[in-house]
Amino acid sequence: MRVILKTRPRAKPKIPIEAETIIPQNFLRKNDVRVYEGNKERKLEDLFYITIEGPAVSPDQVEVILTGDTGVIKRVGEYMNAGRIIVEGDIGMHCGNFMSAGEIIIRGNADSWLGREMRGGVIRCEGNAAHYCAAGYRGEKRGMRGGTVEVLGNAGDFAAEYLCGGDVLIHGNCGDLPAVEMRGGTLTIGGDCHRPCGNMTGGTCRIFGAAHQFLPTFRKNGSEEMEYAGKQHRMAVYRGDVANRGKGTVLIRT
Amino acid sequence: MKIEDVVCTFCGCLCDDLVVEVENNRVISVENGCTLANEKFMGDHRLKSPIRREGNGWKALSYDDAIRETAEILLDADRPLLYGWSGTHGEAQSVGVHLAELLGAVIDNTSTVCHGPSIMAIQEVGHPGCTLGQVKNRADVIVYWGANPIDAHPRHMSRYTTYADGFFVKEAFKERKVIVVDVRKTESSAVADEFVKVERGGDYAILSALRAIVRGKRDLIPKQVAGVTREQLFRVADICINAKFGAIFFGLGLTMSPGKYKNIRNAIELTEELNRHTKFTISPMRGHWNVYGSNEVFTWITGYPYAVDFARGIAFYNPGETTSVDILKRGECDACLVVASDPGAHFPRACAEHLARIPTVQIDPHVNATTHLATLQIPVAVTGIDAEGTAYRMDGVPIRTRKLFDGTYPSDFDILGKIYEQVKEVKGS
Amino acid sequence: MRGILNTGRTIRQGSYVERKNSPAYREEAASLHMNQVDMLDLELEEGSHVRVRSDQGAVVMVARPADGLARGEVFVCLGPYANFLVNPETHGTGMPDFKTTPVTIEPTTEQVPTVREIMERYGGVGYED
Amino acid sequence: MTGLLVKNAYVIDPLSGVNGEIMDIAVRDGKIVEDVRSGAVVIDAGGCLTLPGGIDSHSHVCGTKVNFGRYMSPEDMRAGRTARKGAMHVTSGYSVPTTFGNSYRYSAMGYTTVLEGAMAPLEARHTHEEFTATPHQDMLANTLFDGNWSIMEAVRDKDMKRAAAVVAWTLAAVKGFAIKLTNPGGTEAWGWGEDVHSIRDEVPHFGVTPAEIIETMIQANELLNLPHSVHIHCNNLGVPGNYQTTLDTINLAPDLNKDRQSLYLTHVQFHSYGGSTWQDICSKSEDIARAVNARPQVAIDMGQIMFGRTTTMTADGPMEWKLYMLHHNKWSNHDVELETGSGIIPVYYGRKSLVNCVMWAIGLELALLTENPWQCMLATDNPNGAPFVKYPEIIALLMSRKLREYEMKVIDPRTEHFVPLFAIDRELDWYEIAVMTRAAQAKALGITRIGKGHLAPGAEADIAIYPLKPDELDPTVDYQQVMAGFAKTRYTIKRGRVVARDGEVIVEGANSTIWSRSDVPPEYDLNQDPEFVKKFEQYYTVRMRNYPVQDVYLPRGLCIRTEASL
Repeated sequence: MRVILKTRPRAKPKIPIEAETIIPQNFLRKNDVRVYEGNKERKLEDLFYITIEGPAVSPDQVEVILTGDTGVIKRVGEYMNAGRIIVEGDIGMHCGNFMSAGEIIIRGNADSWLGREMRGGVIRCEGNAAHYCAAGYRGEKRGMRGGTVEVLGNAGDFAAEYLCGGDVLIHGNCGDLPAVEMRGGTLTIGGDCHRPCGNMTGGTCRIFGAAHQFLPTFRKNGSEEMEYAGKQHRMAVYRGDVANRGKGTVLIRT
Repeated sequence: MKIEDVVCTFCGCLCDDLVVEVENNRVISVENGCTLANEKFMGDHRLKSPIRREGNGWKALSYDDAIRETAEILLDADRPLLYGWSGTHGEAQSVGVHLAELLGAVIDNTSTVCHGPSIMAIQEVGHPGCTLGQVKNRADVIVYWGANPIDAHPRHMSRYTTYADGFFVKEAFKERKVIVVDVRKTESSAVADEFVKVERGGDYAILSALRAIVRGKRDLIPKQVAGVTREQLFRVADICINAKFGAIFFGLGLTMSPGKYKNIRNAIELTEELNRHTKFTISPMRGHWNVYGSNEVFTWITGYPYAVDFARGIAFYNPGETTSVDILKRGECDACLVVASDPGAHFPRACAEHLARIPTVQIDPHVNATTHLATLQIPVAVTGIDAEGTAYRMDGVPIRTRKLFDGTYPSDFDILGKIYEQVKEVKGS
Repeated sequence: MRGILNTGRTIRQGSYVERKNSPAYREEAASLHMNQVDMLDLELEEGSHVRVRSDQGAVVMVARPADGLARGEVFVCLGPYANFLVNPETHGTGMPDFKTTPVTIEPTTEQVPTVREIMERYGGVGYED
Repeated sequence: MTGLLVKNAYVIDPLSGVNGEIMDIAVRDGKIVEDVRSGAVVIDAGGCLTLPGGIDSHSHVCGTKVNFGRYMSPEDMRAGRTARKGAMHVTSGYSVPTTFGNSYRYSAMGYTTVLEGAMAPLEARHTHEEFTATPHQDMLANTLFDGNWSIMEAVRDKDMKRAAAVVAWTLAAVKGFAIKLTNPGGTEAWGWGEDVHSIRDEVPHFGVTPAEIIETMIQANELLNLPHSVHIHCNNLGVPGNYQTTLDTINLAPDLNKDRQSLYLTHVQFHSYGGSTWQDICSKSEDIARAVNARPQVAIDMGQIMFGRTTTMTADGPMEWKLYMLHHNKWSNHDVELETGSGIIPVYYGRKSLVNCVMWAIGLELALLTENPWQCMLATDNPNGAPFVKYPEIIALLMSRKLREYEMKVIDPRTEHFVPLFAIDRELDWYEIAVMTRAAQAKALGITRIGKGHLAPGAEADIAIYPLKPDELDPTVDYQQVMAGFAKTRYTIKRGRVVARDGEVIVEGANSTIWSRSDVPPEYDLNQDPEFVKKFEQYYTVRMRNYPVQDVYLPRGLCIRTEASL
């Protein structure tokens, strides 16, 4: 089944739409899917032109396609556990939060908290991701725990904060403090970043660009060869953050 | 008439030992107060009546009309923002939160541009703190980090730290060591035994280095970290480790610098590390006299200290998303109620511009920057002068502010209560 | 000249905070504290007017020498003049970079706007009490 | 007000000697009366279990540290979020819910009175503010004296009457209900990062021991004729081998009061550990229960833990630090000048943790081994052992050996070697549960005199009607129904008004705050004591005049006034 959701024009286009209900399983049956526009609850058809093509008997056969002015739609794919969502343009905050399986493809940019506390599945963002890409919830000790987030462009600050498991791959640059509080999993940064891996206690972070203002609390621990984007790179290996228990590994291209 | 033990409603110190003389519904003298307190109590620049913007001018209107119009504006909005709250009493804040839940609004207080990052850090690692008297009576080491109390909290040093004699510290000035960490020299750094001048944006690295030193990893520390020599870092660490009772106070120098709450988190984790060696506490230097109260009230009603979004009926919290600066910057909100604060002066330009674009109602005793941006302003009594109510000091100690005379202005509580009733009438129970 | 703008509280700003439309408040809030060598470089004297520009726009302030500021560092107390220049980006934390705004500073003969005039520039309507 | 008539109620009212009679209960003007005129609103209880409103004699729901638990835990707020609905405000939170969340959930379970276990006097105003926002329960505040400098000085001077005067002044000033000692002496030591490790350790600088503080306070309490006894959280909470400290403490208690215990020991589960390390920790519930059984002058509450996540919060600052060293999650601490301390950390009690399994067993054992249910109250030290919403599950565990066996199969199998629970067959009956959840609390707190905890004419009409028919149910087998039934009343009636139905609160609340005031002779009035005033102004950071909680904070204050025997 293919569900195509095209945004309708809105009187106040900057008011965010809270759309945690946009997940494949909700379209399996003719559910009364509702979203919030600001503090008003709306029927999905009030905000979208909806086209449904073909049948499905399980959520993994459902593909949801979002087009139009989708950049302020929040929580698409939250708690998703099967199927696929394709966003033709940009997507709002919290896309793919807590998702445990399935696939989200974003052709444009993703706003902050992409894949927050994700458990499994795949998110691929072809543009840039804003802050807290693949990060945690406020106050929660564990961020992303499994699955894969891949960003072809850049990511903002606090990428992979509290990363605990799974793989995060940012092909472009990251902002300030990527992998801060990281505990497990792997983060790969194709480009540059600032102050990576503060307070890291576990996991592996690989940086193939420049690591600006690298913190003084990492211990150099040899070097190794590593492949990225079809090329071999010489990587300096560090262990830290010794301000904390220091069990993480950071590899930075030399 | 002289009134003793008056509570000062300026900064988070909430000094409660002022002696104020009142004559004909005016304060005519203030004893024991700092400059800020004197200005606050002696100030007499109130907006006279509610005003409404009409075209390119302003017209006075009645309280009843102003209240009705405010209720209408809020009811019309799809994403109202209720901002401010730190300059009023807890009872009014409480009505504000209930108003927000009724409206499905976002409610946020001034922590958002003050110690919001401290709260975020506390939510990650907790907060080893204490009341200020604990510091006064026990502390032999004081650290001010990114804080300039002489300008922002003028009596902090004399009431609670540097110059405050206590039970176990009989001659504070002699027995206490004071360390100041800042990116620039200030009046406060001038009185320090040890001034640590940090490069801009270097606090996080310094804090990490200090944590590593306290953990016994001195060998790893390079000659210089963010402009501070290794020797000085070792010296500071040793002073802290050898303290009997140490107290860190930090200010906006940490909360507003790059990394924001991660700086505070690092400072808290340093404090926690020091507790493995001795007794250490850490406390934010809260700015507004009742900003901590707004955090407390918000928390017991909604579960969150600030930046609470009721759009979906339930309470949702996520600084960076539900915080005022972000909401205004993105142009999300379509109406704003400002209570007891001045975002026109204290928010970045782009945010203030959005306030001018939407219906903005301000409830405030004074003409301030936001007045010019607003569509409506309702003047109220000043808590601590002609209104009373609960305030929470920067360390969480609740103190009841006094009403010094019966003025003619209604209180924030009165006005908000009436707005709440009108909104409730429309919304059903 | 390029500089980094830091903001913070001052006791004078605090004193006049409830009289934001007063000349005294304007004097404090529109004071750009600078390193003295930087002032010499720009041929500024105490009280000279400067145009301070960031990615958000430009506002005129009054230069004042300050001890304790390194070259390239400037300080303005928190308020509408500083905030004219501050970028609203919060990095997902709710808190703008109030302490690290890159600015350029040049001498000018233009007048320092009042708080009211700044708010009018934002789209407001000035209120005279 | 027209009356209310509850018909066909299966009533258990232990304080009135009623055990399972089908009867009608008449209510007028918020009180139980002999009968009401026709025209009264009639509720047909249909033979359902009807009890006096539940009373929690030890819970942490309001005040500085509770709110800090909320403040620091946005992750806890994600659970239990409900939108505004009817008379109900928005709620958030699971282990530390918002005040309204606590109030609605207690009300759904039929609880109408709750005692906040720890209020620091300096921050009392905060507790009272939250009491007002917990509108469906009458609230009482245990007031902390464990590290009170004036008390310790009086103890050092062996001046019991001065200690009583300090208590009287403080309770009156802060509108507190009873004396709470949390790790007496230990919270002062924690001001220096230290602790006391037995009741005979000396408190740094003050030259007194916890035992001396406890003994003096028990005597002072009776000199003031306060309704409740001293309420103690013993030293060494959570430390393997601490049962000896607890026994030593129990041994300090004289029998001074004919109406109630002379010492109330709270969350005794946390104080009943044998062994010497976390590896060999074992249950000493039998020793503790034996001591309790032999001494009618003490009463305890269980401090049951239940598996899952929760937040621990206590005035016992040093204990929280120790716990933090084990859990490494987040840690808050808040010392209060001249008075006490506090700490908060989130925890997770797991069935895979042997230590946690032993703790779980101990709580149940205490309830099952204490012969007299009036001496052992059901509580989790909410939220320390578990959020109070777990009470129905605990009731079911106490009533059904079958349910316990089921649980014992899924916990760490080694548990059996460390606890006696597996050999205990006792199953509590409805009457005993009614005692342990309201009647014993009313008696222990000394609030039967104001009509709490019973349904005799003249009593407050606080009534809980549960969808449970004792005649048709076998709680030893039908434990699921027991759990479901105690989780949601059919009706919760507070002061004669139906406040909750089938788990939903339907009206705005209007609770009372119950506090104690003991009138002392003028020579014991500390307001007139120059030395007390001088020290106050010197060492506190608030002025003495700004310290007392004003009447405005208790819009419906209910004062129990006594005459001190000084």
